Amino acid sequence: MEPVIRVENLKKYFATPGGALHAVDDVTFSIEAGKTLGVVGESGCGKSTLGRTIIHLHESTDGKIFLEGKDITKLKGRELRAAREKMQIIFQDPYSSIDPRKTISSTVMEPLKVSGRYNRREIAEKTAELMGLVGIDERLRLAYPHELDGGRRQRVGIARALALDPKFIVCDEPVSALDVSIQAQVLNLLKKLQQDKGLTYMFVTHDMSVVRHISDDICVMYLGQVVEKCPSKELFAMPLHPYTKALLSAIPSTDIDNPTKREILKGELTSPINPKPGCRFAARCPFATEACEQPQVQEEVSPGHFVRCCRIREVN
Amino acid sequence: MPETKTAPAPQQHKAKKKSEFMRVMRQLSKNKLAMIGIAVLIIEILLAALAPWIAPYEYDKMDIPNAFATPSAEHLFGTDDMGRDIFSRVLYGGRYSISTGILAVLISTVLGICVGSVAGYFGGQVDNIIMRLLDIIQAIPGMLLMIVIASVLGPGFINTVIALSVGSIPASARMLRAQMLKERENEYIEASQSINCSKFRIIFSHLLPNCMSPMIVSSTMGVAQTITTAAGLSFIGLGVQPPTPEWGAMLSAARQFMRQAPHLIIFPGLAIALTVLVLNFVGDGLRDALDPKLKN
Amino acid sequence: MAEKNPNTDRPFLDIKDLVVEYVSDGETVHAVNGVSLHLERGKTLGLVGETGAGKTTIAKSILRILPDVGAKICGGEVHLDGENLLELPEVEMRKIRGNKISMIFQDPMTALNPVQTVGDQIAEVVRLHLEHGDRTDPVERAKEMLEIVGIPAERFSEYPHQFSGGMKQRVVIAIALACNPDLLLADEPTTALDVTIQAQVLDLIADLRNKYNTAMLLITHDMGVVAQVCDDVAVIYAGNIVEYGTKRQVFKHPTHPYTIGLFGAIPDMNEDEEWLHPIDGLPPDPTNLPQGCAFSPRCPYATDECRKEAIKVYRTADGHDCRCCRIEAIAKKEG
Amino acid sequence: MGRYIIKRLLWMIPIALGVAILVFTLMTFTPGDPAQTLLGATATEEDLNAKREELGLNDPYFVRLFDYLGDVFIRFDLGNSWITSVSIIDTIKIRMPRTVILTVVTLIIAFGLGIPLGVLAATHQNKWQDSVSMVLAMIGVAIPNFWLALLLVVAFSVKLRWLPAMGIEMGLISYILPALSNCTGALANCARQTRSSMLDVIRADYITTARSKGVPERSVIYKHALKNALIPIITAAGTAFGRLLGGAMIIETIFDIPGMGTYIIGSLNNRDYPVVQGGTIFLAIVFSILMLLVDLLYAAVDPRIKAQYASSKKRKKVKANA
Repeated sequence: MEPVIRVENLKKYFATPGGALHAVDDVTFSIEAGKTLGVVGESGCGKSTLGRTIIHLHESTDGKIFLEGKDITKLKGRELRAAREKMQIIFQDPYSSIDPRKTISSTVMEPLKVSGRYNRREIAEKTAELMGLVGIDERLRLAYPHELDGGRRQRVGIARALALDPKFIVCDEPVSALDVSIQAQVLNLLKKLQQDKGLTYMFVTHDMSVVRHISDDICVMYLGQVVEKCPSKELFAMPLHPYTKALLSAIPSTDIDNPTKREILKGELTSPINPKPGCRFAARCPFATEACEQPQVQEEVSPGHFVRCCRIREVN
Repeated sequence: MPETKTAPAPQQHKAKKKSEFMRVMRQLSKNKLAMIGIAVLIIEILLAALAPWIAPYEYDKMDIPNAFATPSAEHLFGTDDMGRDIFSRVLYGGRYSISTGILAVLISTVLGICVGSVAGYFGGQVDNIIMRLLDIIQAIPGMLLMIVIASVLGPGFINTVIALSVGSIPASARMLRAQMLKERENEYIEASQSINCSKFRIIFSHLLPNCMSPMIVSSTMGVAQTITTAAGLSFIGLGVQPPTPEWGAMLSAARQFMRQAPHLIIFPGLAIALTVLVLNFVGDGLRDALDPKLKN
Repeated sequence: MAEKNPNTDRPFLDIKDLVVEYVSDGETVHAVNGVSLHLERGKTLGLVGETGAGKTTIAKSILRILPDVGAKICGGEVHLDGENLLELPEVEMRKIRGNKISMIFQDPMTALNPVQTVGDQIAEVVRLHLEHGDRTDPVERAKEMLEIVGIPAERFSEYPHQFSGGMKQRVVIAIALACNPDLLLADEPTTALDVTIQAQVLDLIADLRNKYNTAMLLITHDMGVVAQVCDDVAVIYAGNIVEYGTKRQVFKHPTHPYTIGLFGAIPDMNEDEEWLHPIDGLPPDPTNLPQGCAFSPRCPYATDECRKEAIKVYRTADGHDCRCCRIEAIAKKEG
Repeated sequence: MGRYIIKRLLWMIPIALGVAILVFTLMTFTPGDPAQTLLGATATEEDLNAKREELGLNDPYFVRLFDYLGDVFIRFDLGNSWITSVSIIDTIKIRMPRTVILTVVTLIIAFGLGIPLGVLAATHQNKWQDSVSMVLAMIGVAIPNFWLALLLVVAFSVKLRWLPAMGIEMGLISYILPALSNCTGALANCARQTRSSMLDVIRADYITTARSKGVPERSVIYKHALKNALIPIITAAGTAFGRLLGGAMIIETIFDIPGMGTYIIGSLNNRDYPVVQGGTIFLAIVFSILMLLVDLLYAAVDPRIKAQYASSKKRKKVKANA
């Protein structure tokens, strides 16, 4: 079956005073219907930009994006609008992602209005239905965002994203701004919606425990590139790329009997502006050699497990 | 707050859509200075509007023998060099000063919003060209620009209003644009793009309403500023001309007598100062009431 | 839990019934409602809770740096080394801040003065607390501190905007540790940082603490960080400590329904589960706390008894505190 | 940094050109016949025509515009006054310093008093010091400067006879009353700006950091907070300078100070267009230079802005498909 989203060699560069910022560099993956791809990485690794580029909030620099098999990379105008209805996004910050001067219901119904396909009665019905779906009390219809807590605002954002019955949703750190107890409510909601509506998610986050919980497959990004991609379980059981290993070992475990043996990485992210051609992680990598200064290729180590590292055999 | 485990909803959510406006008014009503300001302003506007019925004398009724009379029960503010009643003239003067201020600011704000939105809508080169043109206009100190325009157009009420509003368009356009740039950083703008809102809809349905608070505040302050400037123009003989009882013009005419009869300059000046003062009270109150940081 | 300081009969840091309120817009925010804590030299106490639970307010009350407008310490005692800090005159308190007690803040992006060089900011705290006759050169000490936290001393005269987030937090740590404090208040020191940088910073703090035998109050919402760093744990909800014990007691036998809920809400790294177990509802409005137990509206075990009056602290034989009157029923259900 | 300054200076050329075209056009289309004004009502049609020819008024608009722009931007000559035939640049050389003295004295009074007043209000937020300062500031904004000028003249020159009411014969002392009457608005705005930006800064995290270090309250305010609060205050100073220059126009006419204001306003009344054009272009350039100085002052206060200026030279476009 055709995957819902397929991305080939996608690149997104931004012009900055210092040169080209390689936010997303040569990313390739696909997501099957009803599945969730987790995208993890530290701030500045390009994970949010990747999501936004796929749904055309940023124009891609190079590469191709396919939605249900159709190339949508260069779409404009009406065709782009039609494609966008199938791809939505849920944002990180529940405070800035809804218009503070609109009531909750008008935020939720705006996509319906803009689409021009529904009459007034249908819009009202669908809006009520959506609000019920994400668990916002009917009484909050005319409330303003500032009267709501972060968790409820995030539900409003979810309802807005669902309004046009999308196939694919980019969840851009949807729970990072929420407290643990609320975070669990929203994660359960997202999972329930996926099951009920057969949604396909790209779940962007920096929280490894969240991504493990929600994803089928996981991409680990470092400075714009995917360094490792494989099924979720495999990643946690058998990480292969040195960065993935370091990342996983850095997570403080709540298990006090088995404290993780931590490998602490030296240094910090190098600049994504005009990066050198070799492995971007080499500067911090304990296993780096001269071979790492050559451009790295993505290799399928075992079925479905991709790694971008030339020393993978020596490392493991 | 939560009386039950399921989503508790505070009472005011049942309120109608007006609640934003009501909230601002509630905030404003807590501010004593602002309330005083609004009260005085309403009284002033009423006095000015009803001047023909309230004023004890015609504003141009001369009474030469009674010239330079000091304030008394008969002439509250005294009389001027022609024996005209200064109280009546100040009342009539309010009509010109207040309406000049409001009209000029209304025009410049509306045009400023248009220019700013056009720049924001088209972006890129159009935005660039508009901003560079505004740079040129703003390179001339504001007062000088208004003096030159007023002198080109010649004296008169309408011409003064035009001179004042043209002079303030760049500032208000620039302010709107800066506000829009700031507001555009918010994720809800990206959200609107993702649900296919047109550029037009994003600007007029999302950006503009969110940029209005500072515009309202600055317009209120702008009316105050403009009233002073208008009086200044009349004062140097470029605005409304004597014998029309405009406050600045009255001051200008009274200047040569200020050594003998200081009351001629005191009352028109006080009228300007009071109006500007209360407008600032209201503006400050609005700023606080509209401040998103105070929400919640 | 920990042995008492032999010199005095009090623990090194001893907070008793601290109550802090804010007044804003005519409403009183009950931020901290009778918190008692104690901490010995060289130990670490983790203070865990969600946004708005009052964690930061407690730390700021210890240092007495709550905002002047509206905030008020309404009661309680804060004893450090036998001295009640809340009764000290401001001049004396100033000598303690940055010297005996120092603080690390959550957001390194905003915690440094943008128009002062990082070196000056470190040297300033050294200079302020020079004892009479002390010949330490503040600039030299600042350079030394930079090296200690892993920043080359050459960067002394650079400004904060030239540093990355992790580096800034290192500078903040250098400021906090420049005078070898006895007590370190760390307010979510790694929340704003990436996980690999968080590991670096936690390690750095742990190293330096061991070296100087500093006591630390670690404020966090991250159970993993607590598990890594702390000796004792206090769980705080709506300005009240609901559970207090050693790390082992709290992690292995969470007793308060809120603590149990908190653990249930975190996705488990080692087990697969289809659904998480969120806590229902929302944290209470601190201007209008529910009667009795503040957690009762969200608590699956709550009965009428819970909603009547303030709940007492129940202590098990091994000194594990829990502010809940339904402990037994819960223990039975949870097995 | 140097590149930035040069770029800004170069940018002033199109600005000045734009101002020149704007003012020239305004003057050209002003109703009324300058020849008539210059020669008086009794002049014959022949005299008028000769005068128009002499002033070049009979040429088409574009010819005159380009002649004028050539004079100004290539020969650096603002021309001569139609009435006195004196070189405009020479007159500006004499008159500009007086306007500058007036504006600078005003600015010093306004900011010298306004900043401390604002700090006082901010550090005593919601106490009586705050209310008093802010009510004073409101009154300061509200008082029209030309009215205050009249009142001050009545009080200090007419009644008390302490200070001169007119002219500049007494040196700096002559500028006291004009500066006092011109300063209220700027002073009040400065105090309000200082207060609000201090209040913002005082709530910032790094102020808490400073307190937690044991920094005494006085240096928290004056060392840590004020320097950060200065940035918006500098903006206010830039705007204030423009307003003060404008305000000086009217104040000069009241106190009879032979500066740029009286020069331009007098020439407007006499239809002496070259003076109005030259004076306005000159003031616009001065104003632009001042704005540049304000921007440089930012860089001096805030290292972040300095870094921004320094890096802007590296700006270049990045091609897609790189």
